[in-house]
Amino acid sequence: MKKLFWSFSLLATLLTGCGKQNDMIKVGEFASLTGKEATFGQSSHEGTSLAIEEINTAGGVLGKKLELLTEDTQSKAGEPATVVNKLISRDGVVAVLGEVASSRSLEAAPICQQNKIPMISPSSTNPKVTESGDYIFRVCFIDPFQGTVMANFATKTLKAKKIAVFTDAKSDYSKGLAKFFKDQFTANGGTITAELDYNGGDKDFKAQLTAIKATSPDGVFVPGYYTDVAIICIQAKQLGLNVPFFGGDGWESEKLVEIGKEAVEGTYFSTHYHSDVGSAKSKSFVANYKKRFNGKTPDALSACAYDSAFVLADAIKRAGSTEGLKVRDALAATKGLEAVTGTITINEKRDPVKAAVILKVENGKYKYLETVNP
Amino acid sequence: MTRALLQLENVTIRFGGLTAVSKLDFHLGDQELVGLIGPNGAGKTTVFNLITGVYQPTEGSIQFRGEPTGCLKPHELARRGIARTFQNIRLFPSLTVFDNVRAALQLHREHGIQNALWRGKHFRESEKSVEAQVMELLEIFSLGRVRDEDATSLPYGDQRRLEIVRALATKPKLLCLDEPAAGMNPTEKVELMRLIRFIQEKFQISILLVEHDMKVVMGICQRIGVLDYGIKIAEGTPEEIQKNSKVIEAYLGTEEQLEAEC
Amino acid sequence: MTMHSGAKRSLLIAIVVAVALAPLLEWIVKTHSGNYFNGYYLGVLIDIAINIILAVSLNLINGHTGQFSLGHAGFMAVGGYTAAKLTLSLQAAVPVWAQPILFSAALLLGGLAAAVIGLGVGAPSLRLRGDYLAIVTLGFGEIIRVVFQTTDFFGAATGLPAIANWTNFAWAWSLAAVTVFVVACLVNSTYGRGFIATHDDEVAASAMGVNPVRYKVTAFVIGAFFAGIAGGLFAHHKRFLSPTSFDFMKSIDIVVMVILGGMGRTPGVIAAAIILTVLPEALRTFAEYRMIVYSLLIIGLMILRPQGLFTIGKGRTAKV
Amino acid sequence: MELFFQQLINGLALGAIYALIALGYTMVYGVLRFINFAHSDVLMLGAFAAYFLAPGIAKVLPPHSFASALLITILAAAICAIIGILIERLAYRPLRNRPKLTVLITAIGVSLFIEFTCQHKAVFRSETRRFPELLPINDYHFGGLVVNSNDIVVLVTTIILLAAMWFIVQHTKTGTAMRAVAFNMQAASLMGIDVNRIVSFTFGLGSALAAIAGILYAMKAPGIDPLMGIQPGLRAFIAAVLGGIGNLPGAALGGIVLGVVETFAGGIPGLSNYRDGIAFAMLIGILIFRPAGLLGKATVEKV
Repeated sequence: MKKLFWSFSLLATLLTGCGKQNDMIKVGEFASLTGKEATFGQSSHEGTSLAIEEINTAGGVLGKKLELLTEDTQSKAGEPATVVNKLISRDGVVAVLGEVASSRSLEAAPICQQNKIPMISPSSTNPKVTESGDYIFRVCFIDPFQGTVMANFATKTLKAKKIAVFTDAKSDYSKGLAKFFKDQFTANGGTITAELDYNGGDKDFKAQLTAIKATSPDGVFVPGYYTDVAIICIQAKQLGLNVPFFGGDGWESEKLVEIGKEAVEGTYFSTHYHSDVGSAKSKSFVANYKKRFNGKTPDALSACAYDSAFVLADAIKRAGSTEGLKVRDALAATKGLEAVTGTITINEKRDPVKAAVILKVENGKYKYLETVNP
Repeated sequence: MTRALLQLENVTIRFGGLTAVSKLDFHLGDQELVGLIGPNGAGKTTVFNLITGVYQPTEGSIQFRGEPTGCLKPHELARRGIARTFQNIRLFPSLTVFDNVRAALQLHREHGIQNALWRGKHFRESEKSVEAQVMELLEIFSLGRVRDEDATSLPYGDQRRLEIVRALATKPKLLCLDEPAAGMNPTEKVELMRLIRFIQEKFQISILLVEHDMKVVMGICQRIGVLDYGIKIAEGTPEEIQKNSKVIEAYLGTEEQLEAEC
Repeated sequence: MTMHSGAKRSLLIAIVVAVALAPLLEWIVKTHSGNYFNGYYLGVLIDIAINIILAVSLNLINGHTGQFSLGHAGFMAVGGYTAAKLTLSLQAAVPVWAQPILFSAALLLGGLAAAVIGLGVGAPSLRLRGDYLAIVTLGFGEIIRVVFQTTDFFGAATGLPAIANWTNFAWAWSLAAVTVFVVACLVNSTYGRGFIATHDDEVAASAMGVNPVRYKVTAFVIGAFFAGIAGGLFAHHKRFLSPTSFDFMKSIDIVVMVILGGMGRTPGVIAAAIILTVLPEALRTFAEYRMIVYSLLIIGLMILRPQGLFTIGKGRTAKV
Repeated sequence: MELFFQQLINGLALGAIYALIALGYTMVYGVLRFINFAHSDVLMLGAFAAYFLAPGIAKVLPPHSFASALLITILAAAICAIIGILIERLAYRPLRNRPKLTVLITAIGVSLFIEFTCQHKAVFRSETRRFPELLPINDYHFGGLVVNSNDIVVLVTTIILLAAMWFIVQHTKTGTAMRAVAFNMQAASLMGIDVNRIVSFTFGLGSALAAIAGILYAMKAPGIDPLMGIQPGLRAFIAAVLGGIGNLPGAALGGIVLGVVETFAGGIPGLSNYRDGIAFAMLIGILIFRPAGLLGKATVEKV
């Protein structure tokens, strides 16, 4: 037991001294800044930081500036619980923003709920996330909606009867999207010819693609992230699998065409917005983001993260307070807010009601095809 | 012939193409002190490893106390009463002198995990008796004063003795000593011979001595077997062996030890 | 030798202190939060206890018995998922007063499930040594993770959310004390010398009547049991389980604790578990440099102090 | 039947890369008896070296030409050889006579260090980058079967390098010295062999192999990131153990077997999501029946 007291005092000396109050409103953010999914976490973090900077330049909220405290989850489970606990109980943040991966949002959610601190997930699409409690919100659409959108797209626009589904077994996002896609597509009278899995980060997909090719589908649905999708499309072309590939918002990044080049030409994906048809807000976001981050084009994750901070600031303004319950109520009452990824209205399940757009890759650019309203 | 304590019949072992021991017949009676000699590479240590269960014979059988050792593992043979030392001393380096001996005593303790965890009266008593037995053994061999030293920090001679003590702690019927005189100076060897005789009398056990050093073997063994290239070339009393022409032949060629020392 | 009854007494004292301290700490967190002690620190204290259980139990396998397991996270996963699944399905049916009973049953069942898997993993250790054993245990750990990742019953890739937060200071530290007690008592007995004899020299141990097979399997089973318990505590502390919690890196983290503490030295391993839990927390401010510093630390320590950071007592032979 | 042969081709192409990486693991293990966990990160560094070299070389030699690809590969291999030698010199040599476990943990530390340093925003960042096309890519169709030019390059390179390694180890003076060091380091040094030089050479060679493997891997899947080495590294390590670690033909065999089995398993719905586990399950299965691997010789401990 001596060890215990020792560690206790060690902890106290190492980590105390952060109780001072100032006239900033502290907002917590947790993201995978390092580790396997660092690239997603960093995109997301850039979006959040840009939003916070813009809000502060515009005078902040309630006469105070926002202070963003970001914690790294290292792309590891087990970390979100610790860092969110830290943000809330040690740093005293008024709200928490995060995370990309649904599994990590699910880990943080009960802690926010228990402490009555509102949490907004920028891009966790699993329906379970906001089911964790009435303090948990999100600003992206959810898997059932996007899955349905893409299934209808396959049936109506692609006129596909037989589709193969290729999922990332490691990703709950991919699994979730695949499930809702299959449900809707079979309901539309289509057949799923093959269901194969890969593990995010794999570099060889030829085994599965060969098996998919053998079932001669009309198209292949790949609900994964662009890092894997680009390689999948390249290897599919090499194998002579020349049917349309399509997926979800995980595809949206300039990296998709940068890596995939001609192999991703003629692919389709659904996402949150397109600056061509978006509001003034979307256009200025893209411009400001490029200015702020050395000409980098924002991806879907940055845009959603930007909106999460924006929705929060709006709610705090309307609440007129940073008190958890009031902010929560204001968040729940969010209606018709013009954001980057569309007009956001929060429904009773604390999910946003907003449209999805479907884009096509053409000449190395994303071309707007259609908007699907919920 | 009365039933022997240890009986090897027609024992052969091959490693790949190499026949290390061939058709060996050998036996050991109760409380007998027998030596096994031979030039380098004659297969002495292999015989040892066969007896103690490290190797299984390719052909033939080994019986200990009338039971075939079959495919018994070394620890099962230890439980039945065969203990050994090693040519290159193999003490437990991370244990103290005391614990080296204690580890060997665990096979006669019937308390297992439950007792070690519950730490009840029975456990305390049993641990106390273990301690007493260990100390008694250590004192006999005058190692009591170094009980808390690291076993491998002892001087060489003491390590040899400790290894014998550890083997005795398993309460064997048969003690096999693998070249105990290796690396000892003449005074130490004389001391060792006294010790081996003492052990045999005090503990009333049989001892099988594999040795390179003629003087030691001739000095204490009642009977000697001679191996050369895995074949037993002679067996008999020290006097008989000394005169055996085959033995002289086997040893000449390699070294002049026989004449020089005897 | 004469302190055996003392061991049991220290265990009791440790448990009483842990149980008594728990409400006090929770009271401080509730009323004085944010000042000098808060929920985050309490959480880290619980993390420490869980890591102590993991490190001390792995030390029985890797340190005392000299096997080389790289799959401890796998056992932890089995325990965690088993316990969480049990409480998730029964917590609604159980009245509040019976929750501790359900929790202890869940932890125990998790431990037992892990022990059964430990038996399976321990079996190859009879034939394999060193690097080969390391890679096989690593493989088992990964297979266990893949199975959880693909089984819908266990939440597959999404994981198991909404687990009750029943792990508190009292549970975590009492069980850490129990683990230390069990491992120390086991090793520091005449029976337990067999673990170390197996570690030091399997051939000699066998010649002295020590059955290396039994000791190795026993070490694996007991080590896995406590890793399973730690998994159950982890599940009810983080309140969420996902297969990625138990990847190869988690096993490595535990191995580093054991080596840093000095193989087979229980006090050192405990100290290492504490430091390696607190240090990354203290380094959070330098998020982007944190893992770089951590890796340099490992390399530096291995070069400068390969026997482990701590040489308190004489480890393996230390009396309880 | 067509499916079967196509999968066989896919499997061989994948297995050849595993084999190449496994060669590096096995060489270092053969000489030093420890697993160099950082091998997979040297592989990544090799790919990044080629990535940064390619634009420069393009100014000298025509891009997509065999000569430029060869030059880039040789330069990247040389850079990685130096890095490998430095790693050994700085991190492993001080531990030469320490327990293997200590060295293993150090190797893990080195691996983490490289990974996290490279992920840092001042170095390579964590994002995925497009790997340039070093050679023109063609698909050759044989009936319904498709063979990619990259796959042929990989197979040919692996065979050449395996033969070269075999020649170096068996028929050169340095190779003899390597075998002597592997057999008994102390005795070798008493025989006048400069052990440090031989170990450095081994690490250099192993790292150069890793770099070449990294480049081939990046050609196959042209998205490179600082963590790209982990997965093929682990698989290749399994392949090396599978074939009998320390044994050069064993590593090649292990790589091919693993690649083929994994590919066939990956093509079966319902089994494809277990792909990560299959390699290990196979390894465990084989080690239980052949504890020293497919081609490894069982060593009997002398009593």
